[in-house]
Amino acid sequence: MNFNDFLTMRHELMLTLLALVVLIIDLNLHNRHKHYIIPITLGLFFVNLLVGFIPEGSNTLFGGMYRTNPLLIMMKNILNIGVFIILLQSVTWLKKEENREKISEYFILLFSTLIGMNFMISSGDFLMFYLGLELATIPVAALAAYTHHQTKSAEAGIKLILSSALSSGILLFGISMIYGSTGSIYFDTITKVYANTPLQLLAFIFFFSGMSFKISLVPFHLWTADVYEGAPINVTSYLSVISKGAAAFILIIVMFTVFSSLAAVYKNILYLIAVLTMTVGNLFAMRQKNMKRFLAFSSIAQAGFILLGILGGNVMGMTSVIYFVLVYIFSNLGAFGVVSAISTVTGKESMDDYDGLYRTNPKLSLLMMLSLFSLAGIPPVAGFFGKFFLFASAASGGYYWLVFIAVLNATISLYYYLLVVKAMFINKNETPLAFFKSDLATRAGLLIAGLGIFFLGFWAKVYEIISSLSYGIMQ
Amino acid sequence: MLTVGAIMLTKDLKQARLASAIGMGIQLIMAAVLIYLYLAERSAGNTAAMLFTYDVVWFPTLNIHYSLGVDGISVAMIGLTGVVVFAGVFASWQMEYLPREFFISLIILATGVYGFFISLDLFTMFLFYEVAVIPMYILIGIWGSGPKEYSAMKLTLMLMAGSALLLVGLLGIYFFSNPDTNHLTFSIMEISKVNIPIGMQRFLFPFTFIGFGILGALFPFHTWSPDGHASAPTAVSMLHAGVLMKLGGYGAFRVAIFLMPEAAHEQAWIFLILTSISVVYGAFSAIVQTDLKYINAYSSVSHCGLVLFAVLMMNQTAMNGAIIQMISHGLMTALFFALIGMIYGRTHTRIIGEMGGLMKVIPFLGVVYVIAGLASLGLPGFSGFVAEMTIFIGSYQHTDVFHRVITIVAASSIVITAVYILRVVGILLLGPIKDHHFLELTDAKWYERISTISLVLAITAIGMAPLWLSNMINFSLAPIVERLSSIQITSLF
Amino acid sequence: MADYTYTLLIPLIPFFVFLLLGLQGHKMKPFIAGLIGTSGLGIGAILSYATAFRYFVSEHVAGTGYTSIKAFEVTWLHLTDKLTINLGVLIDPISVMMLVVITTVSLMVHIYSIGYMKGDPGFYRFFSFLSLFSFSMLGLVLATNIFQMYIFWELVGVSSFLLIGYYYEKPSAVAASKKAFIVTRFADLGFLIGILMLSFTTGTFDFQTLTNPAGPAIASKGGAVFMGMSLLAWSLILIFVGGAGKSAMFPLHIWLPDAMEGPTPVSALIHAATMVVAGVYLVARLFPVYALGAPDALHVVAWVGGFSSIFAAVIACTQTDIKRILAFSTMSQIGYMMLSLGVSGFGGEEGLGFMASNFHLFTHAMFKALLFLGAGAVIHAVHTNEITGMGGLRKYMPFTHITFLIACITIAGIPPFSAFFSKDEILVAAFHSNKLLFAIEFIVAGLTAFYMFRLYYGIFWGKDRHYHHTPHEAPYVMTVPLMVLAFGSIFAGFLPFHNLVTSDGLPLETHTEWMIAIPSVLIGLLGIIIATVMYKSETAIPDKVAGTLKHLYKWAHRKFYMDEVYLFVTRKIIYRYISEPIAWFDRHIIDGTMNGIAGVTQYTSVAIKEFQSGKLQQYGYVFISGTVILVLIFVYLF
Amino acid sequence: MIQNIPLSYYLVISTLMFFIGIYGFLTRRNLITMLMSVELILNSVNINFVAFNRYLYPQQLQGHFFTLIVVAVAAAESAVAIAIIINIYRNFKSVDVENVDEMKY
Repeated sequence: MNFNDFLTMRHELMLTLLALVVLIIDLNLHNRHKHYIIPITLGLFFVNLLVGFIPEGSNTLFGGMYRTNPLLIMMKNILNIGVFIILLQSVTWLKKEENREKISEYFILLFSTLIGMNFMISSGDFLMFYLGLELATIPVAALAAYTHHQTKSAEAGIKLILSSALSSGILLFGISMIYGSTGSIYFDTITKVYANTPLQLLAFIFFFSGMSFKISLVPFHLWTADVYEGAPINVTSYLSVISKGAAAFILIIVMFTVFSSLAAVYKNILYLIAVLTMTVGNLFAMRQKNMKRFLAFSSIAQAGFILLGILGGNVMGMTSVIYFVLVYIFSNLGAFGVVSAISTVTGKESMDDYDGLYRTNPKLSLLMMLSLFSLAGIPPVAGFFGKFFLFASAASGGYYWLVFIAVLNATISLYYYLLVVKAMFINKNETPLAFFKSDLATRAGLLIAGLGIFFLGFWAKVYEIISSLSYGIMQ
Repeated sequence: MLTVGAIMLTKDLKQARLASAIGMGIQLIMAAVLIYLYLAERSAGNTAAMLFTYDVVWFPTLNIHYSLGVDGISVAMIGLTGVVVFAGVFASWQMEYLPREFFISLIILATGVYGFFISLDLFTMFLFYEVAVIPMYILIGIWGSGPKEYSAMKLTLMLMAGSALLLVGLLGIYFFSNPDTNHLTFSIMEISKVNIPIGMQRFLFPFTFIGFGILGALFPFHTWSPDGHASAPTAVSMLHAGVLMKLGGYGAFRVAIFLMPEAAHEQAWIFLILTSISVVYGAFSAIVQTDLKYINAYSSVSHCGLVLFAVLMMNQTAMNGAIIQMISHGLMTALFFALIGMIYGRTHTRIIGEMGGLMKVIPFLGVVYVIAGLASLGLPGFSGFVAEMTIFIGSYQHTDVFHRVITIVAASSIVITAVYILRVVGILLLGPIKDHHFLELTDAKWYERISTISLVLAITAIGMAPLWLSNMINFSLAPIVERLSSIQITSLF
Repeated sequence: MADYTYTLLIPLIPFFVFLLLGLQGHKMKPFIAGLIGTSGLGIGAILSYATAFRYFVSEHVAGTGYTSIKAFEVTWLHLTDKLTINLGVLIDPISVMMLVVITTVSLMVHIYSIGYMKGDPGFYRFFSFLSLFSFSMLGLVLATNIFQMYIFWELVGVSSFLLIGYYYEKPSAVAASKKAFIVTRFADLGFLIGILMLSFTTGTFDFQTLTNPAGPAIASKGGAVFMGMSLLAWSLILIFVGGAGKSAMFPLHIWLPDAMEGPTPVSALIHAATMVVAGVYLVARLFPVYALGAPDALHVVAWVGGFSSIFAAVIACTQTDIKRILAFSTMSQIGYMMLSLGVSGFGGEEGLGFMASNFHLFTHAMFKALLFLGAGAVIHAVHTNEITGMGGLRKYMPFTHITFLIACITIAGIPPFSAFFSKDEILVAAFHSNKLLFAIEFIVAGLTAFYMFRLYYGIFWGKDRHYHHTPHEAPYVMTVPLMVLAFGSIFAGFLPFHNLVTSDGLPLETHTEWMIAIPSVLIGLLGIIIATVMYKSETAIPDKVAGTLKHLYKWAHRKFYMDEVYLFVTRKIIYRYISEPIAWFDRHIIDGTMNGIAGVTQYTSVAIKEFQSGKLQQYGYVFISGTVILVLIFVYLF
Repeated sequence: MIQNIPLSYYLVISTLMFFIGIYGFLTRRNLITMLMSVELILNSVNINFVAFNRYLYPQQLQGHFFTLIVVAVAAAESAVAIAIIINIYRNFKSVDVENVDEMKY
């Protein structure tokens, strides 16, 4: 393994190293000084983030099991940014007395899952893919059950681990059938021989179900809300943003490369699932009072929108999905950041607690509003552009009615996002949450999210870069 | 030279009401200067379709531009917006609850509207459209009255549903904007040079038209309007009815009809029926309302129906009338809402039955209300007359009998309008004073006078000397009409 | 061609006066305001007389016809290549005649009002409205095209609305003004549609083009036929509907009696002399089109006029409010004019009716204004409108009495007073055209004399009533206009109208047909005698007559229940059965649908919540079923 | 000897195991049993891989490796799952899946 290979795998290797460093520091620190881990880790992760941006061409390792190219690196960088924001936002929470001994656990588990996702993104065959998938899932279950004295957290953990085990089983069964019918687990080989036979369709559907579980598409989404609600808030935001984003990346890669020969068929599936996901997600989100659960369902609906981009099936679709995920990361982290800040300080997570928030915490309210507008796709914030491009790509495939349904769903989603806005700005409350000042890290995290929400849309360069990279892949 | 957008961005930073007043004053002057410059350019013989264009490539891969420019029509609309926003700021001078936020939202709303009118790119247009819609929710929800949350939600959702339709239409147009070379574009001017396949037009036109139509209170998608207007605070009602609803009419002809003329010709009759229902139906509904704002809201439904009606007539005169009607109705209805707000601020009721004889105690507002009423029922000397007459004459010049008959139907609204306007004036202002508390009311304050007088001036100016406006619009309409008339009309019936 | 551009000033001066008084009037002393208003009109009157003199006499080349001259014109609005709305001044015999009528009566009314309105808090407002009205009316008569006419037509309507509702604190005045405006507005809709159709068929608004006998309007003979009449005829009928509304022809007359709620000078000016004859003027203006293009339409005019005149005359006999009696009398007289136009032909001898109509318009303006102003003086003195509250006033108000008597004699058609000449020519024209119409008019002439003298005796004869204070003669500022108008009533008949105002501009030979004149005078006298017998001193005869003709009397007294019919239509049908259901429909069906969509969404949202049961195994079920369903659909479908 | 057993036999077995696993997952109330059912599913996959590899593509080893990795991952998964189940037991005093439904709707 030479230096070039190191560069190629730098995301994964750096993270592994980081996890190890955290572990070692943790072992050597006295219990009282555990919180020093936080700034150190943050700093190191920031380095990792920067290193991730070193330009690097395409390359393959391990005989094609691992591959990389600028687009994939881009995806990883996007995830890194998201994780960095999450880390910033979780500082306050980690500093709490109850978590003192588990700080390093949090980091290590988080980094492990990120490694898993990176491997998954870079996978060149199903074996690597499966490894990455499990690496990305199992630690998250542990994270979900992080606050082990809370029943909800434990419930979230068991629901996640068992459902995901089931879904992995089904996914694996699909892979086994693919292997059986094609004789290979390498993406490149499979792409060439995959056909529209019933067995292979069956295999695809099994595989797709497993993947749908990851990005929580209806009807494979049911775990989402419970897990999101039960898990600690920062883990929830990680799940909803990073896990989902990574899964969306993989799905689009797999769909566009491995199963491209099935496009005619899977588009029908996607159509159906997209409509279901958007609608059901929205319908559930409408009634929620718990902010985490609310955002969970909203993120389900958002996943439905992602499918629109995949349906487009061209460069534009790919670009728009990646772009949307990027925007989505910022928007959702903005929202989750606010929920997290409030929840950490006051322990309140219900929408009713947000009544009159604007009077006491105007900045948080404004950021929350921007984030929600971004999620709803309202200009001038970035979400509008993200959604618009998704719709455009679906329309480019001729799916006008689907676009129509999607925009209607966006309207419904606007309804419940506005409910939160209403709570914060309009509802009167005798005893609104008291004013509080977040610490530096949280504020930095929120600020980055806010800036991202605001400027990503106007800054067309981002879209152009993604587009040019996608163009290379699709050729 | 023209970057209204840039000015508005800097203005967003200003916060106090004074700043927004000054800002909007500057904006108004800008609009006036713009109109002047525009006319100067035209008289200097510049015949380009769009003037003062400003074009930056935004998303090169999708060929999305940030493209601005004005023609006579948008200049006129900007003038309207300038006046209404200016008056709106003064009308809400005494906003007590969260004034800074109020003015910021108001300005964002205005930004959206300005942007919409000067956009030459469908993407930018859509963007500004949505920018204009969303602050409404906040404005109505926070500063409104009555069932404000319900109304705000209804308004926002219905308009967003409209934009759903619209988005489909726009995307469709985009993907068929240049089928041969695969070099797609959002630019209105470029799309107008190609012919979108007729099959697609048939599919996309209803989307686009209804999408804009919802904003223009097209029957049966108008119900957001009465509730929304009734609940909104004064300035918002003014801006909303005065300007925002005009986005619908403007978009309907600039996008729907201009870009898809064949389908427009084919399907016009359906929408003509709907709009003429709007016109008559809105007026009839207004007769029995008891809340001042509802009366005016239904009247807006009726008047805006007339705008869409005229747009669909698709001849130069009627469309010209439609644009004048937009401006005229914008001014009048803004004036109405301003007055209603002022009266409500004094009497604390909007139910006409509870008021009476106000002319005696607040003569200034009373007189202005009468003027507004007379303007609204189309009295010569005010802008409403010019607009309506242009529409009716233009529509009646149609060679098709159906169009002429339906013109008569629409024209009958002028009587109904007179009925409800006079009913209100009679009950509200005239007659004996109902409540002795009213005797203590004070007449308009200076800022209220500024607000109303600026609107009255605009209304009478157009009403007295409409020719320059009409000519300005006509010039810019000519290419549109030319495109429309170049289409082979295939069997209307 | 003489330059008449200065005539532009005639309407503009009142307009500026209106602006001045409207904006600054509240700061002026009332008298100053009145003076400004009056002098504005005074200048207008002088200019009008000068114009009339120049047009008819000094600039006129003897032996040629009177041509119409466009003194001034600007484009106001450009509609299509052919259609533009222009504003301008058209000088021709009828417009010049109307100028004289309007400025004279208006000036008199202005002067009179200074006295009549003394002490009223809205003095300046009153004068500014009067000026506005004068401006609009002058603009109307000077219109060069039908659209300008429509513009001013509307303005006249609104100034009438403002003036009727002048006492805006009085609910009845408010209701009356509303009624007047809405009814005329409804008629105006007809006018507007008529204009639309006319402009569509002819492609022009311009009067000169329209009325040119060789022009496209007349030559086309009206294009397509709809329900037995050409479109041109229909458009003319619709235009006539507009005129009928303004001129209070049956069945659009209901606003006129109520309009008497306005101050009396207003009634004199607007609802007697000027505005209400606008309909006549309109038809006269378009007369060549009617006569040559669509005689069918002209028949409608004639019959509506005839019916209105007898209808109103019958009602007038039974009313007790002196202003309402005069109002119905006005309606009846305008019916005359309409009929006269209706029976007329174009050009030469045929055009007698046209001439007679305008002649009568002129004389009627004088005597009817006089009657109203006189009635105003009476009301001013006794503070009531009811004839039953008056009597024996001749002792207290000698000037008023004399002038009123002159006016009554004039309207009764007794020679040599002016109305004898004009009415006689109308009867002649009717006689030559349609015997039935002639008969109607003949009876109306008798009825007119009867009810006018009934009024006269009721006011000035009979017993004194209980007055709050002794009635006294009006001040000179009020009586002088009476005398001026009385002078006009007496001598206007000697104007050589047949030379001046004819349908084709050429002089017309008239001669009194004694076979018609004598009976008409006789029936007038008969009416006077009957009235004298019945009302000179209080007798029981009127009650007896009323008793014998009980039903007719009751019907006529209730104005044939026209108000009730209208109330039924507006209140019940429009309000209750159209507007309210529409509003209900809007709130419940349309809005309900929109809310229903939201409701269904909410409902679905609740209905499907069981899927999210919190049970891990159910999640598994759904997961597996989802996969299975996908498999079923896609493996076996594709 | 192995040649005498056709591939389909293995496949039938593995499919049966797969569905038994699913059945178990859906019906067993005990969390541990559910976990075991999942292991059944994974093992059915393993059988599939091995069988396919041995019968259809004997010249390569992809299937075998896959199986090994799946086994390893399954072990890790079970470890975490059991840890969480213990946690559940502490909180709920039960390992019955029916009780774990605090969050719903």
